[in-house]
Amino acid sequence: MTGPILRAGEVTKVYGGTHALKGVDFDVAPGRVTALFGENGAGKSTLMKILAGIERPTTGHVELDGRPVRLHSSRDAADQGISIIHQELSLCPNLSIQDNLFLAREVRTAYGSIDRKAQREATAAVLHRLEEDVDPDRLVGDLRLGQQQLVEIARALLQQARVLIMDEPTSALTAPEVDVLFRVIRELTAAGVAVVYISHHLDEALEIADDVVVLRDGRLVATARADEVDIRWIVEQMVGRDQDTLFPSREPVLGEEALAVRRLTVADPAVPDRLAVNGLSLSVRAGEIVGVYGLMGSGRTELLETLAGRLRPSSGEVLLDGAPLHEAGIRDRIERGVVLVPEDRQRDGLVQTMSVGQNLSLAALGTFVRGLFVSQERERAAVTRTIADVTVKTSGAQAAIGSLSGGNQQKVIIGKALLTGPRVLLLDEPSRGVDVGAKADIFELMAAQARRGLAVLFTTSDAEEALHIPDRLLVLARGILVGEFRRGELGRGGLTREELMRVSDGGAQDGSS
Amino acid sequence: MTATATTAAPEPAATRARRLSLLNVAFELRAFIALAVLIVIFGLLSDSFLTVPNLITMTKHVAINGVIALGMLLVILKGGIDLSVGSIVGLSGVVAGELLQGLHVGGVIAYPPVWVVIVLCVAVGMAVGLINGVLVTRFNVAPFIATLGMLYVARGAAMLISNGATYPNLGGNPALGNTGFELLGSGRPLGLPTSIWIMILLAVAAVLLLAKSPFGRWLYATGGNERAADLSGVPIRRVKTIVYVISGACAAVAGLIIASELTSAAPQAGETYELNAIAAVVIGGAALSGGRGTVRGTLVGAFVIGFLADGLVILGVSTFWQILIKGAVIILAVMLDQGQQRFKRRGAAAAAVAASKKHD
Amino acid sequence: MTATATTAAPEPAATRARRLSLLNVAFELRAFIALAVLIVIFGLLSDSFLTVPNLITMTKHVAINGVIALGMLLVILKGGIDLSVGSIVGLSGVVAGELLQGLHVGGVIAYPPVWVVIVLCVAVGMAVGLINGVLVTRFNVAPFIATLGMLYVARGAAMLISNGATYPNLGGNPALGNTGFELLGSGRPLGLPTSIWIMILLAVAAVLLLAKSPFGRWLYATGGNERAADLSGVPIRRVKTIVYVISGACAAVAGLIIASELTSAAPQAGETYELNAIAAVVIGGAALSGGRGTVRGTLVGAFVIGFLADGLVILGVSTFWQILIKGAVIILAVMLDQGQQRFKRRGAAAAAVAASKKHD
Amino acid sequence: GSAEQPATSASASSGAAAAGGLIAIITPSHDNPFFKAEAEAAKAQAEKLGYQTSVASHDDDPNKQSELIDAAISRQAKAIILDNAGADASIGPVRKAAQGGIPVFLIDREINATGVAKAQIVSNNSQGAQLVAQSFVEAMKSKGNYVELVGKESDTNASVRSKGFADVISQYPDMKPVAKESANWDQQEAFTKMETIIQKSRDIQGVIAGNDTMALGAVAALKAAGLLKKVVVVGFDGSPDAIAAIKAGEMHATGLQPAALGATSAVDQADQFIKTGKTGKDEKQSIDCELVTADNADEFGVFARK
Ligand SMILES: Nc1ncnc2c1ncn2[C@@H]1O[C@H](COP(=O)(O)OP(=O)(O)OP(=O)(O)O)[C@@H](O)[C@H]1O
Ligand SMILES: Nc1ncnc2c1ncn2[C@@H]1O[C@H](COP(=O)(O)OP(=O)(O)OP(=O)(O)O)[C@@H](O)[C@H]1O
Ligand SMILES: [Mg+2]
Ligand SMILES: [Mg+2]
Repeated sequence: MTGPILRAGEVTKVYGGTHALKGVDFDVAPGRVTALFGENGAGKSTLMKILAGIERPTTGHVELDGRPVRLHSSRDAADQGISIIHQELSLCPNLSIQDNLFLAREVRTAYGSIDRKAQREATAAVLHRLEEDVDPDRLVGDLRLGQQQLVEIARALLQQARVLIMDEPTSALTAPEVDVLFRVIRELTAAGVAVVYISHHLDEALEIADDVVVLRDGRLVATARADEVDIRWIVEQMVGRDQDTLFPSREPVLGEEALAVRRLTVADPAVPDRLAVNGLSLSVRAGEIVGVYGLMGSGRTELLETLAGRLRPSSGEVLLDGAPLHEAGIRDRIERGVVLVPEDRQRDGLVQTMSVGQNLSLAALGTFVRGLFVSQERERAAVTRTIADVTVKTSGAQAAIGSLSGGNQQKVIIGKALLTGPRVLLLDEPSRGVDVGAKADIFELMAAQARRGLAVLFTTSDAEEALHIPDRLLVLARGILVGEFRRGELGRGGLTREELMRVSDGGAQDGSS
Repeated sequence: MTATATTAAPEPAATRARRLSLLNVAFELRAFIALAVLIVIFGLLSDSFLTVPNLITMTKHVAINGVIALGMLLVILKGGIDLSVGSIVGLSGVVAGELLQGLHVGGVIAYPPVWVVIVLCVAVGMAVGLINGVLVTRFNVAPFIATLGMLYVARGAAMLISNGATYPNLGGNPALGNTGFELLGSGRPLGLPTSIWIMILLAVAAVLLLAKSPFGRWLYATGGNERAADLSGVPIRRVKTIVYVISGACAAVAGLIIASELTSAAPQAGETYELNAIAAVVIGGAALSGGRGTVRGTLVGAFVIGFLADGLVILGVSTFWQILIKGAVIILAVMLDQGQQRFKRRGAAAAAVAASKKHD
Repeated sequence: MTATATTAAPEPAATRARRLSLLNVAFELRAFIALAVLIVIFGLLSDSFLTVPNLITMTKHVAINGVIALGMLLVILKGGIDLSVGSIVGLSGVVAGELLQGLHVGGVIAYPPVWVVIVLCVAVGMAVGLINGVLVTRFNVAPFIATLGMLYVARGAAMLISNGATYPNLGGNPALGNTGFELLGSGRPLGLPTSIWIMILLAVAAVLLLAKSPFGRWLYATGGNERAADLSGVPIRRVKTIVYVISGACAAVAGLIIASELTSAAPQAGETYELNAIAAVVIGGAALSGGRGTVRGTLVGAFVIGFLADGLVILGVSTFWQILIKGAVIILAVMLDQGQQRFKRRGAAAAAVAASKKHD
Repeated sequence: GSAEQPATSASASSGAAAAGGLIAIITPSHDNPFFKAEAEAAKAQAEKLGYQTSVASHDDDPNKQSELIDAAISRQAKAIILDNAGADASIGPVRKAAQGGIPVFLIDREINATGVAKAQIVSNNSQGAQLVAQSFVEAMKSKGNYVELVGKESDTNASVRSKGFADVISQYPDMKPVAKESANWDQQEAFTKMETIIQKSRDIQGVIAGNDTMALGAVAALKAAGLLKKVVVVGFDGSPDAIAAIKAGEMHATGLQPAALGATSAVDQADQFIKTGKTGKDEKQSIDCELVTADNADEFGVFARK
């Protein structure tokens, strides 16, 4: 077996406060699929971004064919035969599929103008290879999230790279689409292409992998041949401690029904004539933790954003303690006790220009007002208390929010929500992009709040979490409720991740969208 | 089940595609409607409005703002803004004046031929644009501020070069071989004023650039999702710089047209022209946030502004009312746009709900 | 493992926190430095510059732009921009003039007392601001376009009301009980011109509003991250509307001061004042993207612009150079800002690496 | 509702067109009372003679002026009464109109070309300036420090008047210019600059301004500084506000341009030309300005003798 094409040596990467990578050595072998495992925030994407020239390592080096290289940009890397499928979509919604695929690589006619015909054919070909025969001239902004991800994949394939990095390529794909992708990957490796594959669907990744590498909190903790390991082993390596300490076992004390949703239908804000949530009903009781699992694009975010009052439902009703929340806006709902911890920290959670304390007190500011002004004492008191309650690691309330690690930023947002004294706590992927320690803290927080009688509704893309955290698990596919499991049927000996995966593709069958 | 999945997806997708293209058309439609309304109203109120000579004259006036707006469109597509174009108009005219008056090089006076003058003026415009571009891309100065600063700098330069005076009779002198400058403004090849031809020429060039050339794709990409464009290897800095340079060049051309029409160049020419250009682009359906906008829309926008101004004059509406109406039209045109978009949204959502109902 | 992770966090966080506060100070420092440089230069070049009366006079001139800039600061903090303030200055003056000339109500002429006049003028300014706000929040018109439109509408209104004429001697008439208007401009309580007191008053109010009131926090949040603010229950629409209203009020006050100083009101007063106000805010370290900016910085920015203008006059620098230098100063001040930020950022990264080294 | 209202006015206008034809009146911005008076006088006279009129302002933008003239041409105006936007910048457009067969009658400002316009009825700026300067010098007893406020540098009249001032004042060695600033014809700017100049030195006995608006700005500044009593302020134009100020003893004098007179006679000559093909006068006609002081202030109305 030949030596590595691409290797990272002693690579470290520091982002503001976060220490994403801590001296990682990583090899990529030709003709093989290397699966990279690690929890949210382990540093997978960071490592890949460095290999793909998007980020420069803080220290350490990258070698191509045994020779050290300085990759100055993603373009630079691409020219050297390294292409990447980004975890977060990086497409231009205002351009057509073919324009996106050939962006900065346009095929030109003799006159230097774009050779649309050639591009359209090439595009159609690669889309056909992915068994997604959409019109190459369709605007990307018009595609389903899954289709957009396929476009992302198609772009990488077009570049005929020697090293192909796939960071969460399937997060929005259905099982059949994943099968197609795997077929293509096998063709590639047969042709000697080196593939790095990252996915939170462990079994799926293990199925395609030849080699297995596990990252934990920015350190490479294990490597092995895929056929020598099983999922249990991988999870242990990822988590680095006994699962039961990560997922606190708890005996819920259920109260009255706090939140009830009846036949809720919501149009996708991004694509108006697609339904993100379709006739969905659910209920959460006080003291209960309900989880919502689904693929990306399955409508979890829209569901929660609708409950929080940001999105207006097309039909259906939402009841808090039996009283309809229909016309209430975000502000009223917060006052009435429904608050959301959003999915995207940077975009929806934090005000980057403000301090930790100001971020914490923002949602509950009204309660500190004395006369005309915000009472400094009351605010400071509340903030300091919350910082302790949610165990935020910070130099103080006046520290810049950007100086915190992902996990601590997440805790600040949760703290902000709790300061409003909610009855129903909505959390959209609360564990995304945070380290293990913080993750455990966050689950503990959720449990604690439930014990205090709050109704907790959270979403997740992580099967392990889905199976171990909630008292009740709802599975969403294309905005439709396709499965519901009570605590007894979950985790230890109950529902397995394989079954969960299968259920979560349910939307594929009934083509409702 | 793959079958059902794939058949399920494209169906509404197709309709969506149709709707979207409809939407894009609608943007220009909107501008077109505004224009049509103006033409009808003015046509009814004044019998001299819809005469061929008058239409030609008005188009000639539109040409100047149109040329500037074409450059502005590129800047706005990229998500920027260029406040310095008005001053560039003045500066380029002044430079032309200075050159046509003759250059004092060591005692003797050199009279560069007209084509040299034109080239140099455009070069000056591009230079100012380049400074804008460098300030924005290298020094991360907000486009608004960078070009605001250059608005003053370029105007000041024009005043200093001309010492505040106007350059008279730029007709040139056969003896000195620098005649022909006035043709730019007063020439009428094939019966149409040169300035109209210039606008048409630049418009065609812009269409080709935006629709056919890779640069056009890069520009739309940069305006649509800068990060994605960057990751794809689009040289966003170069793209951004170039649009300011082009915008500067267009403004310089406009300055030349004006100087040539008047056969004289005043340093204060072009004051507040930037606002008209921006208004034209936005009325034409472009988004100040970048990534959306068309040459056709922009031209129609320019016609709306130009015909409005001339029409009001022909109707003898008082200057004061003209100012007020202009503002109202700008706002209304854009509100129309917004309203339309929201309307489309609601329609689409409703349709989707209906569809789903049908399913179960 | 977890241990190191957790202990790792706070240490560099602390240093960075300190750095951040330093940074904020530095922003104003920058403006202060620019101001200091100006003062020193002019002080050296002219002995009449640093005299107390001259400083007072210049401050009086600064006050007008200062007052407008305070309103503009709020709009910019929210991430918007208000181009209509210049026209509001003119409009408010005209309304004052009209009212002091007496209202024709059914045959008889009513002469409202000065305080009523002032209240009504400010109300007019707020009304225009309200329209801006509604256009931006309800109709999603881009702030630049909405306020650009209102720039024309308000100016046109001023022209129409005054019919283009200037309202002379607004001194009022004891017999009619509407005297005292000129005090706004020429009064000197405690030896300082009223306009300076007004600026100080509004500045204090702005500081309280921004630093102490919930509204201030909401404003910074909306400007810093509108989506996050929205999800935190901040009434972003109301916040956005209010800042335009306040901005309109400030502009109206400035208009009153001018009219009172001249004891006459011209409808074209205040043209291009918006640009000076924006420049002041930006030089003061505010970000046009919103969320960053201080009252102190803004005032210093206003002083930079004002002292520059007056200083150049005292030195007898030609008008043309004045224009050019103004542009250069705006750009330089902001470049200074950018350079500084980049420098800080590099520093931060370095520190973090060092910290990380220490840990492993 | 709004639809028919203009419609009627349209029919009215076309009716009028059938009669005398159209006379286009183009002047600088009407936010200056002088041009407003001028335009209104011309309008009144033209309508008295049975013409339809269109009044527009070019705001001193040569390009806009050119566009307005184009508009007049394409509407086959019988004549254009023009207060132009620049002695050089206006030659082209005026020639264009002449070639379009439309006689142009210039008022208030001349252009640097003859044989293009049918008439150039210009109030004699340089004569007026000298008149004002003379009375200024006398009021200052031929000595002392004075400030000159110049109009917009890019405007011909600014330099003509400034030169007229200089021609007289330069003959008095004891008249010392302490500052010469442009205030762009603007009151607020004149006020601010005057205040600043005062800070430079309070030892000022006179202010001579290129127009009344600036003069009044200076008056306000001097008043605020408590210097008004000691300082002689003169302006130019003879605007009602200035005359009021003179009566109030705040200004010493101004040179009144008989705007109305020039405008009406321009229309008369246009009428003459339309009917007979000639004006019966030579092209360059200058109307002398009149000096307005406290002595004769009562004799004057809006840019004209009562
Ligand atoms: N641009 C950035 N700025 C600041 N911190 C960052 C940035 N990108 C990543 N991080 C942090 O670096 C750590 C590793 O992030 P990374 O995205 O590599 O993790 P990951 O393994 O890809 O997680 P996921 O499975 O959620 O994709 C996280 O704590 C994350 O918050
Ligand atoms: N068809 C689509 N086209 C474009 N954007 C989409 C589409 N579907 C979903 N999105 C966007 O992707 C994001 C995530 O998808 P969505 O919220 O619908 O499902 P989700 O289960 O929340 O997915 P995620 O795993 O991202 O939370 C949302 O911002 C949504 O607007
Ligand atoms: Mg990742
Ligand atoms: Mg989501």
